[in-house]
Amino acid sequence: MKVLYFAWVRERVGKTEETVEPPSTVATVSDLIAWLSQRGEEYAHAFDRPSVIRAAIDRMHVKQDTAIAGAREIAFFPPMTGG
Amino acid sequence: MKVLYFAWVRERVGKTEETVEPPSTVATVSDLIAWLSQRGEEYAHAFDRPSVIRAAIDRMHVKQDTAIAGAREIAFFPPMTGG
Amino acid sequence: MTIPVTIRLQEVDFDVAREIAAMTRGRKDVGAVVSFSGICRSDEMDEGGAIAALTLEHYPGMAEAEIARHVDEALARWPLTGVTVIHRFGRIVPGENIVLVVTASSHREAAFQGAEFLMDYLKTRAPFWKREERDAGNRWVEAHDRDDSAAARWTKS
Amino acid sequence: MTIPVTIRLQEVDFDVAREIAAMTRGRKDVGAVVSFSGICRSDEMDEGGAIAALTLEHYPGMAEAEIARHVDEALARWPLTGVTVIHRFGRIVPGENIVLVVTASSHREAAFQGAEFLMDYLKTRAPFWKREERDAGNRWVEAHDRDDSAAARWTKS
Repeated sequence: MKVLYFAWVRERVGKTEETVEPPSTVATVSDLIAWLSQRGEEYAHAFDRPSVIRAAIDRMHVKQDTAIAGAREIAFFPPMTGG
Repeated sequence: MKVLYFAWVRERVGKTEETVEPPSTVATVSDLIAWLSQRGEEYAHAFDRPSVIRAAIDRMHVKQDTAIAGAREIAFFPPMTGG
Repeated sequence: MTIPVTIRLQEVDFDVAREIAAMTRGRKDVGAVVSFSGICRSDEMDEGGAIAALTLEHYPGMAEAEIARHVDEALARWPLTGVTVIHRFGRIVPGENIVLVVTASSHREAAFQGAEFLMDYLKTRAPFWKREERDAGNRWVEAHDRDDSAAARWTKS
Repeated sequence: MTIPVTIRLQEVDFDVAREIAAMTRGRKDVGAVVSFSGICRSDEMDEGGAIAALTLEHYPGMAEAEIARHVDEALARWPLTGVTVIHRFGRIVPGENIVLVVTASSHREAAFQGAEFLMDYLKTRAPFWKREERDAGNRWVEAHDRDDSAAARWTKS
């Protein structure tokens, strides 16, 4: 699946997007955050306060307990500050 | 004192303004409406439903129980429909 | 810094863009500008046909004073950085502007609340009266109860 | 009659007057047009100095879709005759426009409510992020709790 990063999550991870293949034990958005956090210091830094991270699956806002099965595109970003 | 009429009150009375000198027993706006109503058919018609008539003394909205002593300009008009 | 207030009663149309642009000129503290344009409609048919025009009568002198009193109240209630109220009088045909309220503030809540407050009061307290021209003749517009309740919600309880 | 909806994300500035004028073109049922312009302020100093510019990042594809979902909800909740939402991205200097919401309706309440609803949701749900440039460096703007509570008031209880 494709993973996208925005704002300071993007800056900390150091990339705008990537394709990842997490093991099947990674079932929810929250699992994916924990799994990504293990991939290196930059990820650990980006996700060091998981509770503030917002997520979208296929361009819809989701809560972190949402299942990721079937997702094509998952995005992580801080709380939005548009408008 | 000067009395002004607006909208359908003006049309019914048939004039935009006039100067009147009511007797001293005419103490309130409501008294003035009753006194004007006696002046002719056009006035009786204009003030035939006194409760819908709005009034202003010296360009400030007032209730009908307001005293008219000292007023320079009293206006009568229907409920406003601007905006 | 003084708060620019513009109140105008006029027969001619107004330029919404210019009034909105004036709110930010020379200021750094304006984050939100709300404009309300009231427009003459002609979609409601009654037994007299559709509206061909409106004629707005007003009470010169009192209209300006009454609007100014409500602008002062809006400035006291919300941290506004600018207020403009323009109300037309005379004959207005469908599609034309009738009234404009523009409010500016650092934050959007104040700008929205100030504009709504002023419109609710203009509807019920500003001495203007609309007469409709329809095919069957002319008729004074009747006041709406819903406008009175809209204005009443701003009264401190 | 279909309700015209315009949603645009763009780097360039927009023309408020043109968007307001579009609301009444060819229609007889528009009695109220409300516009909200969000503008880049520079009056708040912090330890890093004043804001020299904002840069707005967004999530292309999702931003349009998310705004469209909220416009649909606004159309379902209020009798609007037109809605326009324009949100800029990229670098914006103080005094420039950031966002525009224009709503039209036969009656003023719907136009005001629709515009406020859309702004509250744009602030908290539209995938945009502001980064401030100040003398001392760049910093991502933090979300405000008060924006979350403003959006929450529209949730049906």
